[in-house]
Amino acid sequence: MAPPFTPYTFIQCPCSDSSTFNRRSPPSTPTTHHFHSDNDDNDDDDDEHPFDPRAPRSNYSLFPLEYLLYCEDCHQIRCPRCVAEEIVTYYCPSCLFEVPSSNLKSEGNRCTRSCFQCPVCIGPLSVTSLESHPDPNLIPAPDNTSAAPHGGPYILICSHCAWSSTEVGIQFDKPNSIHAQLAKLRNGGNPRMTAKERKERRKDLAQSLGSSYSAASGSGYPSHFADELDLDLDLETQFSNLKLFYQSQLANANPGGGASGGSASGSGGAFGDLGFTSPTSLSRILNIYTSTSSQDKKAKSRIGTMREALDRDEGLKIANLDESEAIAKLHAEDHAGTVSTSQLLNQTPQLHLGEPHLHGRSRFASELRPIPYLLRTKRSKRCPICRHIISKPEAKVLTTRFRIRLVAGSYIPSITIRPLSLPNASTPDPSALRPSKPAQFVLTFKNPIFEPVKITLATPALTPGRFPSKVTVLCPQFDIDANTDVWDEALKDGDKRRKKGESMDSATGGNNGGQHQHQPAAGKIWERGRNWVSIVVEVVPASLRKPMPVVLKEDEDLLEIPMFVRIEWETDAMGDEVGAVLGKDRDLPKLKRELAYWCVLGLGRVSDQ
Amino acid sequence: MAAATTSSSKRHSILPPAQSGPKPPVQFSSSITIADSAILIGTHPITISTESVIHPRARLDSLGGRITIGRRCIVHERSTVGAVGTEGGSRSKREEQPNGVTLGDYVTVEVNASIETGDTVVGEGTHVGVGSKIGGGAVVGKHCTLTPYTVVAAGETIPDYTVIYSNGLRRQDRRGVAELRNKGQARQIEVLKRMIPSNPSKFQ
Amino acid sequence: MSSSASMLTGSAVHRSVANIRSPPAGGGGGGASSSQSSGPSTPMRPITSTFASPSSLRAEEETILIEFGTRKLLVGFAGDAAPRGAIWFGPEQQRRVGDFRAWQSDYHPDWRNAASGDQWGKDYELWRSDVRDLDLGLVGDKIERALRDAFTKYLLIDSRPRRVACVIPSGLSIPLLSVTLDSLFGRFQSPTVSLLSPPVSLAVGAGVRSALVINLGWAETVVTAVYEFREVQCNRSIRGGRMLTEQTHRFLAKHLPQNQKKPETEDHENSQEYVLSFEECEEITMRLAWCKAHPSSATTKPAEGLSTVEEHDESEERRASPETEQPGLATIPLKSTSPPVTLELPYDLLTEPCENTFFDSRHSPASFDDHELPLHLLVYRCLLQLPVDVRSMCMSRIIFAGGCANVLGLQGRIFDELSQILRERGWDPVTGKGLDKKREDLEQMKQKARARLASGGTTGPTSTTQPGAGEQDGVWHDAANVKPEVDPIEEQLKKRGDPTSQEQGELRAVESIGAWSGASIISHLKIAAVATVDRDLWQQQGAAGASKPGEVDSKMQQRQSLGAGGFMRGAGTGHNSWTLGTWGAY
Amino acid sequence: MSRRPPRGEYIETDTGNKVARKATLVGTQNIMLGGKTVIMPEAMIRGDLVRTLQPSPSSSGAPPNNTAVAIGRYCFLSRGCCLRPPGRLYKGLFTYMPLRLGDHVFVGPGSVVQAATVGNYVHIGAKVAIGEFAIIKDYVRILDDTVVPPNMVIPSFSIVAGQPARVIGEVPEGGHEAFELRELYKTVGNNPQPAPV
Repeated sequence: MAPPFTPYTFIQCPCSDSSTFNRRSPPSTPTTHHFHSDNDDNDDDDDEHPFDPRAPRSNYSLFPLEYLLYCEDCHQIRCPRCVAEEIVTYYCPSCLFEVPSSNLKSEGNRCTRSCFQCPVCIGPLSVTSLESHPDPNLIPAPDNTSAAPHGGPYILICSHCAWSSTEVGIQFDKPNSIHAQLAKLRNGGNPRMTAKERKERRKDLAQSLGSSYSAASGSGYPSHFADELDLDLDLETQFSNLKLFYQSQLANANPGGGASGGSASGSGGAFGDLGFTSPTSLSRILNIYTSTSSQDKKAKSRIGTMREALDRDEGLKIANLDESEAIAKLHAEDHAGTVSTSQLLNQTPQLHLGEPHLHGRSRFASELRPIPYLLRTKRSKRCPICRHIISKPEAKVLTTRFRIRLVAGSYIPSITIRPLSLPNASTPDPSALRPSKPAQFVLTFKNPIFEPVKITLATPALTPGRFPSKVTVLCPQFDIDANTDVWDEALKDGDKRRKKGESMDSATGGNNGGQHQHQPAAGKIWERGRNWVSIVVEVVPASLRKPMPVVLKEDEDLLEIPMFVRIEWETDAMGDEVGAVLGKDRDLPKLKRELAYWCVLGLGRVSDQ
Repeated sequence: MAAATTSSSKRHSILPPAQSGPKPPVQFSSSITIADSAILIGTHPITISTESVIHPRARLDSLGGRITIGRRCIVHERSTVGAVGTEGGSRSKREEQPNGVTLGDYVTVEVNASIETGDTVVGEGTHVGVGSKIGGGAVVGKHCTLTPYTVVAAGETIPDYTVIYSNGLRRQDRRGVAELRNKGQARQIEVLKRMIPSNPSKFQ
Repeated sequence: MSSSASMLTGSAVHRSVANIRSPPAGGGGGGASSSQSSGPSTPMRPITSTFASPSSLRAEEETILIEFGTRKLLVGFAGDAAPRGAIWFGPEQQRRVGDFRAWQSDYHPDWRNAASGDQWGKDYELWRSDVRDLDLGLVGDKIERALRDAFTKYLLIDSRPRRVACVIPSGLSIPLLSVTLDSLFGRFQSPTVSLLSPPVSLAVGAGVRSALVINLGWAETVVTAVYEFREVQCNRSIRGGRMLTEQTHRFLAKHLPQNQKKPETEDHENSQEYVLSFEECEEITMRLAWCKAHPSSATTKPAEGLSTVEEHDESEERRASPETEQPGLATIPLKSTSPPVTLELPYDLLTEPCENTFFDSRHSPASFDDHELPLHLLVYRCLLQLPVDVRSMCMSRIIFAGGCANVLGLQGRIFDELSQILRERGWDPVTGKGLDKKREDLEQMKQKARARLASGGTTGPTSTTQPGAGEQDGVWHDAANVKPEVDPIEEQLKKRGDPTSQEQGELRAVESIGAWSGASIISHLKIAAVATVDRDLWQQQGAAGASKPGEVDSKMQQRQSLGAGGFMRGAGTGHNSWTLGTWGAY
Repeated sequence: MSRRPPRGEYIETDTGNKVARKATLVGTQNIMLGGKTVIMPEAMIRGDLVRTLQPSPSSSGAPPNNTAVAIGRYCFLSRGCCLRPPGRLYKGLFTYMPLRLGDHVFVGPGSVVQAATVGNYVHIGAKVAIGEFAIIKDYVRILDDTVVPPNMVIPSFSIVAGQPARVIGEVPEGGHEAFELRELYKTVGNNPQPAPV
């Protein structure tokens, strides 16, 4: 199922386990009634159990190192979930034009130039003249070769799946500002009236028909002209009609005028006592009859302020339940003519605002609309606690520089994993672990910071899950030298052993002679370099078929070790505020720093012999 | 900036020798363009018709049967026409003159594409995308478009004007641009004629 | 007041812009110009301060509207006509960050192993109403990630706190509700969250104050009677989208070549082990499932006294045509089977899943439990349990909503089935004995009704002489006549000389712009929500702090509600009581 | 290669390029290498497909017009990949246009690149097809088996996959260093060094 396996490391952001951000963590064992009990058993669920990388929730709290940032002031890891983001720039990912945020308000979240995606295959669409053909792949349909020789008309075509806007009957007069043109075009090419146009049209119609119009529209008999109007009453128009209607209702509810505060209070009541109703009680209704209690006086007066929409201008639309045409079409078009789920997903409701009867849905390929590119953003990130900026890109769309970029990778050690293959022992495919056959891996910790760090590792003896494998970290505690400049590596190499003697006496054994000859041993470091140390982890994979063969869930054959990493180091008080506060006395005391987190080591897949 | 290799500027390319095989009998139209680094091997005849272009390192293999290439086809580098199929879709083994692969006119076989042998037919104007694979005995219709890395199973039949996209999805090409595409192909061939030093004699 | 004030300052920043665009919400006349000026694809939205400012207060002017469904979230800005984007829940959404395996061409999700028992398709749901085996924390994580995606991808907003309005299923249990609120308050720091119920939003979205909302949802179908913007009655049936998809699977499995030989008694066995992936079944359902027209509707046409039948008669003939003339074959390509196959089935067969799911005509009406009533019975029962005048209002304001409303012909079918029942039984819960006696009474009522009718009372255009219709007319006009005396609202409206709505007593379906859009109007106009929860209160007290709806005294409740209008700051000071509205009642 | 003993598997030029003898370079005079670039065996570059229609004088800044393929520094062309200039009909005539690669561009095995420009720090996976005239900006990661359709524009910091390609994610802040190819450069050649820890 998976390609040749490459070991990996995921880190759990500390923000996720404890309920940070004064978030009452949700009850983990459900009860419909008593809540406090929920919180209790929830807490121990969060804290006391060892971290299980395979628990579904873990997928939400684990990140590769690259995704993590670091707050220098809080000395804490920050993950995408716990940083506070601010948008620096909006731009279109296709034309790479920057979009001012004011346009965003008025024109929405998509590119309003000519950047579209294919509704069929999501590939990019390009504007092509029906006459000249810039690219053999992109030759448009010559269905009207008699068109103007100079350029137009223009169409959108997909260079991947060969979809062309002619398939939904759409052509353009100009090669530019397609978005604006498309807004005025309905599939099939009929003009699509703007809200205003529609309004006026209905007005005259209503006048010409006089009062009978509204009556008819209100009644159950949709008369002929009503039908024809219905065709035009698309979602957007109905929405704006409704909104206007309610606004007017609110307005004459309180003659004070349209002051938002006033209308809010006036209208607030209109729905205000909804809070009292429980769906099943009819008492409310009865109360209306015998208007006794105080709230019903209020209710009367307030509810009185709203009436019901009566005609199309007010947003009332009689549903047309007759879908026989659609059904006939379905039979004609068959599976191929219908829209797939993924295509439907990309057709967001907005695209169909103007399409009557679709009401946001689309079913047939002929109803697909080209998809304007969603805008993209550049965002800066802050520490949620101290509000310091921890990442800030430059605003210009085309520059890739960052003003600030505090990535966790330059503060916490990186962990790389490789299967340990002793020169004599020939392991055919180290990534394939055999059940109950011990395998050894070399973990290399690389220290990015300029102080030496002390690392303490802890792993459960058995991995959690249905198939517990044995895990032994041969050297759970060690120091790593500082990340000094390269050129004095040589000197350091000399005094390294002396310096780290006390805790590393065993490690010396690990270093004399060619490292690859010696066997891994408990308490021994495997290898060490300027700012890195590698140790050995031994695992005994569990058998996937005990007691009996079972259906494996996805990745259950994956051997993942949860590992708790604690890093301790010392910095001098100067240079960061927090330190200055603590160590006021002048003799620059060394400050102890500590960072601890869970991480997950993916070692390999256990073969199901 | 420096030229890739100072010395190789005399030899205008670095072309390591390609593995060779039996030299097949060929029938070339006088107007074809075939790079001398193209690879033609096999025992059955290879026919290339008017104005077709065979790019360097393109591989025509007639071991499985005769290779017929229509007019104004373009066979790009690294592509294989007549590859010996993994699934033995060759239904005409018994015949002494079996058909390996037949390309109609205006067929384009893109880079790294491979068309397996065994009476495989690719219709006129069809575009076989980069890295695509057409199984032996498959019949691809006219003016089809196989997007990159499309796989057509052995023995499968693809109707005319089919577009195979997004890893196997299919739809009809309603642009009706067949002849325009062919025109474009002709233009491209004019240019390639000038660029690719043709050396038919090497194979005759 | 505070919010409207900050709103002014907000728009004062770019006064010029404010003029062309939406006014401070609630402003009466301004709305007109704005709705005109706003282009087709650019619905209007309250003006907000520039994004560039780091001030966290400014961002609140913009209310985010979220509709929670079992399968997806609809997310957008209050005041827009449609949501900005929809986030569907699925297994891919539950992967670790940076896990892109799904995009490798050699990756094939082994749904077979994942889909054991009712796990099939479970990954595609946010929650299940049965919370016993539900990891609520996981639900919270799903919600959070979905919202984060939506905000980044569709709303293009940053993580400054914003006011949020939620459309949340009325029946949602408190644990699920509180998980939702936890995410909104905890992870997104929203100052206030207002809760709206779908039926009311749908009613508002249809421009009516009372309605019978038939929500053909995923987990279940909910029929809710809304009267004067209140949910007064609510019936549920598990016959929804999930069941439909299951039925589709059963149907397809039955027709797979390998299963052809076996006898017809497959249904049990099929429901156990799945031979098709959930995606595929859902896809087929969405693309090809349709619903036959009501069998009798074509024949009984002449006898019908129902006004709305008109639309339907000709529809019947037309609807009948495609099946009768050419029983076309549907080609159904299936990939998740091994090996892939392409089924060719007559279209008529494709109605089978729909039939079994929603109508289940195979069994007698008596044989159903309450939670699994076929839809037409469900709707009928709901109406039956309503008081007469409420019923007469609701039945002529039927709103279809929910994903399954897209199944071609389903709405019409339910409607016809319903009218059929009425034709046969009227509003008589009892069937069989004593019916004749009843008849007479109704007959007399009908006479009276006529009399009043003649005197120019309010009436729908149908007063036919068919006995069948007579029954209903009797009941309805009776209701219609009681009404004016008892309904203060109508009175008041009359006093104000407003035209009152005359539509009642006849089956009629109205089109709603949908729950999300309806809610968008509600919260954009600052009409108060069903309940508004303040962040501090919630985080101090949690759901336990909420009073039962009735216990809140009206004044306090009023101010609470107005929180949505901007008074929350003042009101949200600790010890006063607040409510979760209808949700608290569960 | 004249200067070096013909032993080595690679030709190492004075600008530090390492070109495998088994690589296929057609029309080398039109291929510009920025230096420190690795071309693995069986990689292929079509330098012979030069642009025929010369640009209008207005379009300036282009290196000598006969350049067909320009490659920056520290690029890495894996086995079996193929770079070829994109071609198109322009005003009814067919012409090829130059293909430009920036610095630190990794092209995975078996991939075919016909883009117009590929920026700096771009990782192209294995068996990727990049359609004609695609424009790929800096810091872009293209996963294996991706099909980038012709004319597609991929903005910076995009993670791209699918057939056809779409942006499926953003390169995280901490992911920039991973695009560096200096170390990889050292690990190949006639006397390769082992990868550092």
